[in-house]
Amino acid sequence: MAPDGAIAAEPPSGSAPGEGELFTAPVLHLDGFEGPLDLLLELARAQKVDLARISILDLVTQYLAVVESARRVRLELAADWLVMAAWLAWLKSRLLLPSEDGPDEEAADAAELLQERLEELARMSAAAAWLSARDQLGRDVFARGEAETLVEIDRSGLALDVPQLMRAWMAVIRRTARKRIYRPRVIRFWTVQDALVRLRRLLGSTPPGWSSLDSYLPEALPETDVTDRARAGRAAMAGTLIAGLELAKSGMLELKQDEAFGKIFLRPQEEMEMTAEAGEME
Amino acid sequence: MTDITQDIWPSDQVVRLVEAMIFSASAPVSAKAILSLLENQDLVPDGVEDLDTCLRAVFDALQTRYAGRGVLPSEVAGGWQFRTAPDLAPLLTKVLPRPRRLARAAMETLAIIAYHQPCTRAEIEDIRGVSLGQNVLDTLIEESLIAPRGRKEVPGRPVLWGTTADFLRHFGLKGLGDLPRREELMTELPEALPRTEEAQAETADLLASEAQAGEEDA
Amino acid sequence: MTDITQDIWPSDQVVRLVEAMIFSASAPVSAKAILSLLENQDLVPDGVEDLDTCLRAVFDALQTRYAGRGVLPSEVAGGWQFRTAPDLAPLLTKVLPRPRRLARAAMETLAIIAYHQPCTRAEIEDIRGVSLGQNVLDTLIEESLIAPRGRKEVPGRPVLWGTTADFLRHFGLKGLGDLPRREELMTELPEALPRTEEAQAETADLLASEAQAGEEDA
Repeated sequence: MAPDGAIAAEPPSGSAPGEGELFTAPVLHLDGFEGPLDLLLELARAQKVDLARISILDLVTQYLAVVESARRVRLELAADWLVMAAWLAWLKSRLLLPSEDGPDEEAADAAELLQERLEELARMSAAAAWLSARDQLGRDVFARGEAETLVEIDRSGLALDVPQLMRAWMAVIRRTARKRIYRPRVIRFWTVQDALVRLRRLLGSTPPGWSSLDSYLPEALPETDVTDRARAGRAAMAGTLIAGLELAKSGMLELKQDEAFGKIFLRPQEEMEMTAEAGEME
Repeated sequence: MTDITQDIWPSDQVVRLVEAMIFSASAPVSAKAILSLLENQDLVPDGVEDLDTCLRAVFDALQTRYAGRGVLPSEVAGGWQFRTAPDLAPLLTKVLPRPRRLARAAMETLAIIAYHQPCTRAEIEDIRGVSLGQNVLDTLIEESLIAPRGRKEVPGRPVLWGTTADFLRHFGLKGLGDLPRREELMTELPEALPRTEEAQAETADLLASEAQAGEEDA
Repeated sequence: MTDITQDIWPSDQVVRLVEAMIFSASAPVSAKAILSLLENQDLVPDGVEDLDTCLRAVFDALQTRYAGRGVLPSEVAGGWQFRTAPDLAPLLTKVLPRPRRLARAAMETLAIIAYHQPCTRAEIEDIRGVSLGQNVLDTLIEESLIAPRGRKEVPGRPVLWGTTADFLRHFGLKGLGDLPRREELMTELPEALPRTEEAQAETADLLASEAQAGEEDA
């Protein structure tokens, strides 16, 4: 034994010191143990017998010795070490000096309880060792690093439901109800301007000779709310006639009507055609 | 391990290691990474010049091992990776239907057609208060939600649109009569809404005609 | 494919398919999922009552195929998973990120939770005879090895802790039933976890002499 009585209980991760070091080390590594119970279990392990047959008295004595030597080197001990020491000192006295009324049942119970706690700690320590010895995922064995995604997303379907349809409808109604301010309905008739543009454009590709004014009416009238087709049709006819008269006045075409209220015909001005042809020939 | 001669390359241990490495990596493993692993472990035969051929042999050995199996080592962008055998992939592939939603404009247009059918494009625009992109109608036609229902006999003879049987199927409706009626929806319009005389008058008209229609149905 | 008789079960195609299914996943694939795949593909023999035995045969076939390879099929947490061969770990950890080892306190706490679950922090401290640093539980929670399992209905309502499916996966356990029974843990005095024989012997020597000293004192 070292003169100063220091002992070195190694912390779990520490390397074992050499002999000389052992006897000169002034520090007691009690914090290498995970608390007083851990030290008690370690002491029990040192007895190298079945935990069930271990001598609690020996264990208590050993613990008290360790704590005493720790105090001799003035190591600061956490309160729980001292609490355990006090309790074990009490236990030891009761075990050593049974009362005159026979065996001290209180001490026997306490010793049994301590034994049970040590056994449970030993079991859990064994379980931890068993777990540690297993191949651990991410340390000893590895799973597939990247899962293969065998999923196909089908975007062909439509997610439709009636509430959606209703919300859309309500949104439209709310919006237009908010926006709608009174204004007279604008009826988009086929205007003289429209007809002029159309007539001028069509004249170039019209075959020589008379053709009906009707054929210069637009195929599709501008979008309109007017449901009275006849009215829109009449307006288009009037517009086209006025445009025709305008162009006839400027000599670009000729108009004729064989009888009152009869069909109206028009043809491009021949002179213009000739000019055009002459132009092409040059 | 350094005395492996070229003729017995790759050793079983090399193939196993590469197999495990490709398996456990979170991305395709590059030839460079494999080579560096093998070199670190001193598993590359001494005096080998042509490392590419060496690696090729490892890959070939791995492919031989997995020939005809459920998974195969394959070369993908950036390296090697295990992949499900092509003939098995379709059996394992889970198809997740992720239905699309209709865009707002399309949904609103569909709602208008549902309530006003048959109606023209111009009428839809008038109700929505904005002009309609051609693609909106195209989408609805492609999905067979709407179809032409003749032409309106006005100048220009615009196409009239109506909903289809597919429309009913998509919305789980037995018939158009299953849709909430317009006046039922109108009651939910917030009172505070600044409605104009005209809008009110129109609503009244609509309700009146709906009521008539309802009576005719009955 | 439904006329596969018991004696040639499992067919090569069955083994390939299951192989591909397990291989493609990064987490264990449940027996139920495998069975449902085989049934969907009409690969389960007609009139088979004992599906567990059927699956066992598939698993055995897979194990035979992969014997000695770099990756191995293993049974964990109620399912099957491919894992790298344990002997390759030292080589692979050079290229794969290796998580830190659990400290002894964490390991013992985990063992206590595994055997006493659900249990409170106070119960763990009571068994270990020492108070528990918060970082111990934090580490276990971060690694998804433990999770809260409600609260104990005592004053203060402390959280009850239990192990997770990840706990089973991490240690390659099929279920909690794979843990040694409590009696088995007591067959002989277990050695403390990280302490070396040498350190233990020293401690024993020291303590023996200390004990003598103590007795002399007494």
